[in-house]
Amino acid sequence: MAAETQTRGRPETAAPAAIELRGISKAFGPVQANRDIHLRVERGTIHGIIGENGAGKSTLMSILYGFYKPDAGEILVGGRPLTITDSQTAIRAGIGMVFQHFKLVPNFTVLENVILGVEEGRLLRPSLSKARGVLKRLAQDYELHVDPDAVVENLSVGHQQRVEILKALYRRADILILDEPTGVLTPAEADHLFRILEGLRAEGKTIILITHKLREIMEITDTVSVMRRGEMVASVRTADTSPEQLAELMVGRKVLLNVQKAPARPGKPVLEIRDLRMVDASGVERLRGIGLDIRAGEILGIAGVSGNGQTQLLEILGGYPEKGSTVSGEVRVNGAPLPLTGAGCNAAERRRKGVGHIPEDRQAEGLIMDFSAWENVAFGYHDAPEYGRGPLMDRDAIRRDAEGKIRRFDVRPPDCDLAARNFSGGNQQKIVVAREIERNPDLLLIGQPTRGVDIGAIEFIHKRIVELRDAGKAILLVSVELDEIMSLSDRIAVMFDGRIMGERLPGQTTTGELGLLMAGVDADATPPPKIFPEKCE
Amino acid sequence: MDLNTVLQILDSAVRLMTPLLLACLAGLYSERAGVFDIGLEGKMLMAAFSAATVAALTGNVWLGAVAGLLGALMLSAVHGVASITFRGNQLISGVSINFLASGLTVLLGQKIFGLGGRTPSLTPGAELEAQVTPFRAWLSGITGPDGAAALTATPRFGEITLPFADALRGVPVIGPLYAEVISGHSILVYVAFLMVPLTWWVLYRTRFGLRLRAVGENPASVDTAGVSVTRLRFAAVAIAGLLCGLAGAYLATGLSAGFVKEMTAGRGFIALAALIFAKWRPWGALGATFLFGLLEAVANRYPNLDLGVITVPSMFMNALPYILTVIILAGFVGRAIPPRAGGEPYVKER
Amino acid sequence: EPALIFDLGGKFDKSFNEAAFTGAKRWAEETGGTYKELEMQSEAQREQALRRLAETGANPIVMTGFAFGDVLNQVAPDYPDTQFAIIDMVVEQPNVQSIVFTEEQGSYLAGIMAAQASKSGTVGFIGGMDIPLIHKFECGFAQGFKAAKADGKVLINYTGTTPAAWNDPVKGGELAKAQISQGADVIYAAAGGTGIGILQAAADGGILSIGVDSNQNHLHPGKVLTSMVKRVDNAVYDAFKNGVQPGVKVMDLKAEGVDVAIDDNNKPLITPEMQAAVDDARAKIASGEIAVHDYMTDNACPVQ
Amino acid sequence: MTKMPKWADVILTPLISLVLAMAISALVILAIGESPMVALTTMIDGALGSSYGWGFTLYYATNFIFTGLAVMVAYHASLFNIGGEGQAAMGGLGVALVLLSLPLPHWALALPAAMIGAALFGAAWALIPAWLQAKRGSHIVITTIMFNFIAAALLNYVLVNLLRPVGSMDPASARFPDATHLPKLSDMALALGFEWGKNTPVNISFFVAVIACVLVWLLIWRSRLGFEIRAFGKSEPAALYAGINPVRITVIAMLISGGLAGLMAINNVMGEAERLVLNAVEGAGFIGIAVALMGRNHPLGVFLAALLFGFLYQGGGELALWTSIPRELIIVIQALVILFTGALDNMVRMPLERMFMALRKRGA
Ligand SMILES: Nc1ncnc2c1ncn2[C@@H]1O[C@H](COP(=O)(O)OP(=O)(O)OP(=O)(O)O)[C@@H](O)[C@H]1O
Ligand SMILES: Nc1ncnc2c1ncn2[C@@H]1O[C@H](COP(=O)(O)OP(=O)(O)OP(=O)(O)O)[C@@H](O)[C@H]1O
Ligand SMILES: [Mg+2]
Ligand SMILES: [Mg+2]
Repeated sequence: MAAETQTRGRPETAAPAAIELRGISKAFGPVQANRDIHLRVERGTIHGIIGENGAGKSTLMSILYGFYKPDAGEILVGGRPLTITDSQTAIRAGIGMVFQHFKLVPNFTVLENVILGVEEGRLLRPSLSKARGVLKRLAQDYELHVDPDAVVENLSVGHQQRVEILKALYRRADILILDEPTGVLTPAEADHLFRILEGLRAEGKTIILITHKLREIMEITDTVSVMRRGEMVASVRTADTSPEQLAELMVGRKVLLNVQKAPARPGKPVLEIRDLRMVDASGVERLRGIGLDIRAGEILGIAGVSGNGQTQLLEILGGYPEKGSTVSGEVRVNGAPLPLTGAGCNAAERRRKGVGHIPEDRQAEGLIMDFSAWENVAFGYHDAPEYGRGPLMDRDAIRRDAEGKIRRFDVRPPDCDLAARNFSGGNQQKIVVAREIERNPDLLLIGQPTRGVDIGAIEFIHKRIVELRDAGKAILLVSVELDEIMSLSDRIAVMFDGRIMGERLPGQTTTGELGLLMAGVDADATPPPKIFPEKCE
Repeated sequence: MDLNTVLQILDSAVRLMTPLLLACLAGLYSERAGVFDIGLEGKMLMAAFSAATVAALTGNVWLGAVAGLLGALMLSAVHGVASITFRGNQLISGVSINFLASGLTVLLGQKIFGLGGRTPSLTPGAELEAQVTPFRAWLSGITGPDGAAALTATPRFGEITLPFADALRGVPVIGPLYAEVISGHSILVYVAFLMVPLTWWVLYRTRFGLRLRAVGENPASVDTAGVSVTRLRFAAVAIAGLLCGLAGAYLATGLSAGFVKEMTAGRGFIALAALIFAKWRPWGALGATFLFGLLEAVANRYPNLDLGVITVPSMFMNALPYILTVIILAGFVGRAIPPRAGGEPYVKER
Repeated sequence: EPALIFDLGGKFDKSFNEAAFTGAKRWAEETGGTYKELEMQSEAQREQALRRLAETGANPIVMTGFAFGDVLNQVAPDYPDTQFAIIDMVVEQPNVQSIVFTEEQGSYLAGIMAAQASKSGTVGFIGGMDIPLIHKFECGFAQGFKAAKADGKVLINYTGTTPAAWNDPVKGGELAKAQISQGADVIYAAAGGTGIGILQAAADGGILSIGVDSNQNHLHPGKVLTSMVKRVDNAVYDAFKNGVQPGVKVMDLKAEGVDVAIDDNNKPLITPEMQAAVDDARAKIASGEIAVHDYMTDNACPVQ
Repeated sequence: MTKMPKWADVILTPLISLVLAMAISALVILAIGESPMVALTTMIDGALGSSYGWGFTLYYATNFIFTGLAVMVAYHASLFNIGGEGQAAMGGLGVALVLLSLPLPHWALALPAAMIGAALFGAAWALIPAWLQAKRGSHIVITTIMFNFIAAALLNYVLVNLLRPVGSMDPASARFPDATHLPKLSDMALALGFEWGKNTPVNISFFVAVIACVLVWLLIWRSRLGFEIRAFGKSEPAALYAGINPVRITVIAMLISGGLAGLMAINNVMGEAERLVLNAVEGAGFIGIAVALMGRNHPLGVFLAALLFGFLYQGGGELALWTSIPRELIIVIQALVILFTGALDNMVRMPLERMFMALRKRGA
């Protein structure tokens, strides 16, 4: 397959486009997700699509992949019109897609996931052995290494994504759609992904890349389209545009892409952690003696590849260590020791002690997706005296409060009664951030504050975090986005394998140095080892 | 307790577990595909009724068995349409199927036989003769009277003696075990036991099984692979229907000889419990249903346990299997994680 | 116009409700009269049914089952002009006739026959739910059996503790098989619809069974030793035909209220000795020479 | 931004579903050779046509309200309580023990005491499954099923061997003292000067049930505890994040659920039978599942669904009492009602939604 596409070479200008969409429209009930979309993507190019949360990017791509049926419009693949009724048609037409939310079967092995739907016959054995061979070749060709027998739920997100890409390649996709592939990746993983994408482009494959990160658009795409509120507002050559221009097209106003912040003025220590250790339910040591201090008025950023203990650290500090785990060490907030086990160790107690928490996974932890916005604003603080007297809650008080927060944080739509699940990701995050920041906690724990959030919202959330710091609060920021860590933190600690590898000051380090620390290599140590562990768990 | 007693208890356990096993495997297919099924009870009941009815009307147990399958399949179709096509609540659909079967069987039975919901006994006798005669008369027009008589002479599954059962009886332990426990059951018992490895093989060794398991864990993965979620789930629900059909047919035309209203007596719910117990795995289903069968057989054998000081009342012995189940569940099994997409209709667009 | 109310088991319960139905039917066929009949749907309807029938002028009103006792006690005084008859329970009201059967006596005869027929010396009893009424059967059966075979053994099982216990032929069959494997060669089934499974398993297992309430000999001709018939049909027929006399009416052996059924279906099984033993016992019970203990009097059984 | 107006969803959909269920029922009645028209009028007449019918309908509805609420509360904590049957049976035992052992001089004292007994026994019967689920992960569906059987056995034993008056044939307790008999609604009506529902079992428990609806509504939608129950039911990780203790919520939700199921006993045991009989629950625990699910797990819905089932029960009872139609017909009708209004509701909703969307488009 590789050889065949190699000979095809770069496309002529006269050659038909790999993909052409004409007048695609799609409504979900009353929501017009896509309106009269036209799009042309040339063969052998990488085409970027950007747009705010809910702009309709995923919908458009899902239509192309046969997941949704369009209400109107025409799709041409390789110049020929094609009615894509289901994903099978799309796959046969050479289209592959890596969804924003992976479509993997968590308790299947990598091999099983890869062959699902394209088995060779009624029995599995031949398919599995064939796939094993093909996977080995693909792994070599594209540096896409994953253990074919690993169970997917045990893989890191980065590796899960590789499985998704392998699935597409295994199905001989010529046109590869990636929906926000880097949202869950570390910078190094993202770089690796881009190298793979470049390799694919060189082979003549066509790639459509959805992302919220303008840096990525500028770095890798040949052309870029901007969507806003279901419409395609621009399609330009990347070389002819700039991040600022794209941001403005996306949001419809000027956006500050860099965080503006004054130097920190740290006060007394708020959080002190000494020799924190944690062994999880299956006996694996996840934290191996963490020591950290955060002072009032400073942001400590924790960088690291996900899966190195950040989640456990946040959960312990938040008051809900994993069930069945054992925790030891000492944690003080404002000088008072926090119980790490037993009855006093619970999230409600922490909140009373002034510890706020924006969790890593807003949909699974931070919000109850079926609850309305106002209920989510009270979530976690539902015991607060101002939310009611005695056992009953005062709905009006909560709603008033929620309306204020929603207004101040510009949550859209500003509808208190809408269920959390009906807000876009960025706005969901704003609800969580509003709830936690406006409580004015002495210590705020933040996990991945802007994962999958569009730039308008990122700008806003960052500004609020800095404001809280300037109000003299201590902030622990965990993020896999090095850019975010670098621009927000006053100090940076790097976590690897349950340990703090080192601390750096943002002005005095580089992403390169941090990247090495994140891989468990001290800056002075000799040859950098492989950045990607074969298996993360 | 001597060997003979043990063998007899095991023998009884095998019979008692068979309907549970079939129903449990039925639930396994359905729930592994993401469709919860608390309607096992109803489907079994319907199958028992249709099997007994047709066997009584034709004198042919095979026709009865086919009718049993169809009866259960019909309710499966209802479940499928409600919970797959129209994305209804699977629990409600299951509950309604149980009610439907419980009412329809008696209603139809009364209409057909006028015996208060009972079917005639499937043993040769005047009661049965009266029912079979018209069919036999009709049949003899096609096959001649002798053929008709032969075709209408087995209204009920007999017991099969496996080869060498008697020859081996002399061999210590193995011999009696083979002759007493393994040999001498209705064919449906053997079918049920064969279903276990077969189910394992289908689930883990075939394309269909792979897709089936996938659709119960993450239907979107199957959908994006271009395979129809709806079709897979319907297939699974249909298989569940067939297995319930076998279970019902065994109850009415194997274990007993005819249908009595409500004769499933909660076995569908016990099968459901066994399924959870088995953590949705075929060999686990075998183990779990065997345990239930064994507990019941033991309680049957020792109805009034005399402990010297006190005699354990019969009510307690009757409840013993249930009490032990709770204890075992509390002590040994731990958390059973159901198929992730179970109970949820697959909705792409809201 | 007389009326008949069936208990929750329904008129086709293969048991005493059905027997009552038979009696009413016979009355209707013989006299050409009509009667009202009701099947209970729920506990709460008992009172409703009684009152409604009384108010529509039905008389006498016959009801089957001890469960009516409590309600009848409340309702009867409100309708002094209506005559009631209740089967299986004593209700002391001036306009109520209580019809009770001496199941223990019939069961005693069944026990005698079982002892005669049993070669192994072990027989079985399978009851539906473990309730006093069924113990009455059990105890009478055991007494008869022990009287004829003092060293014999009676195996006892009850099917369950929920109403399903009366409708579980599969479990009944399995219990019968368990008893057969313990050596029982005659099994007495007092378990409603469950009994069908017991009789079946006994027939399949090549042993004898004893039916209950109605004559069930015909179910497996030549394989059902006898049936302990409780002539509820006669009681209903009587009440319909001759009206109701307040007080307690004991339908005992003497009054032919209970008996063991012998007909063409089980004739071949009845040996002359057996017949003689039964006749002898029957005469002695009638004369009072043998007093069969009634479990209900002290909740205990003299033999085990 | 909804597809159709709320009133259509709440009223039109179930109504059309109900009509469909009735239409199929009519076909079934035709199939067994009876007249659907006669059946329908008998049912409506028998259940709603007189104060007498209403008396029974409301009596059954009271049972179903309690068990429906029980299933509903557990459901909000994402616990499927199939054990209502056993819990209600044990509630009956609680009522019997209280009323037979305490010399209570007046019903006004007896009612609260019996309610406490009923709720305590019902809750206790739910406690073990709850605790096992929370602590040991034993699946609550299995354990509650098992506990139904165990309750039946226990009650069988207690009634036959302990509570049965000596010499009584009936495995039932003695009658409760006259002073503890609950006022029937018919008595209350008489006191107010008119005759209503004479000789029907509906009693003051009906009002207790209505109050229970309101209290459960307050609990689930207005209280902090209810907030925690719902949050836990929607997402356990989120509950942990918010400091909600899963063990505590599981146990509390099941205690409330079991207590509500147990409370049913004040209606059937204390209010109607005035003694404890075997199988007093008569399947109301299972009907509760259907009632809760059909009532969309909202107290108002539960109330309405309970009324519907009360109607079906009473109407069906009348049907079986006074016509030659077997009583099982009513089970079939119940099944169809559950099926169409509960599981096949989308079959009606989808076309309705399309219709309303089209109407809106035209309007816009
Ligand atoms: N399955 C669905 N059912 C109903 N509405 C949907 C569905 N998927 C998307 N929508 C609606 O369509 C709109 C477009 O959603 P889409 O997911 O395409 O946005 P997006 O551009 O991918 O956003 P994001 O950047 O957050 O991924 C949203 O506003 C949403 O309300
Ligand atoms: N299946 C669906 N049904 C209804 N609405 C949906 C569905 N899927 C997505 N949406 C809507 O689409 C919008 C965008 O959702 P989406 O899941 O794309 O969020 P997101 O911004 O991508 O968040 P994240 O990237 O963190 O997952 C939201 O308004 C959401 O309610
Ligand atoms: Mg998207
Ligand atoms: Mg997104």
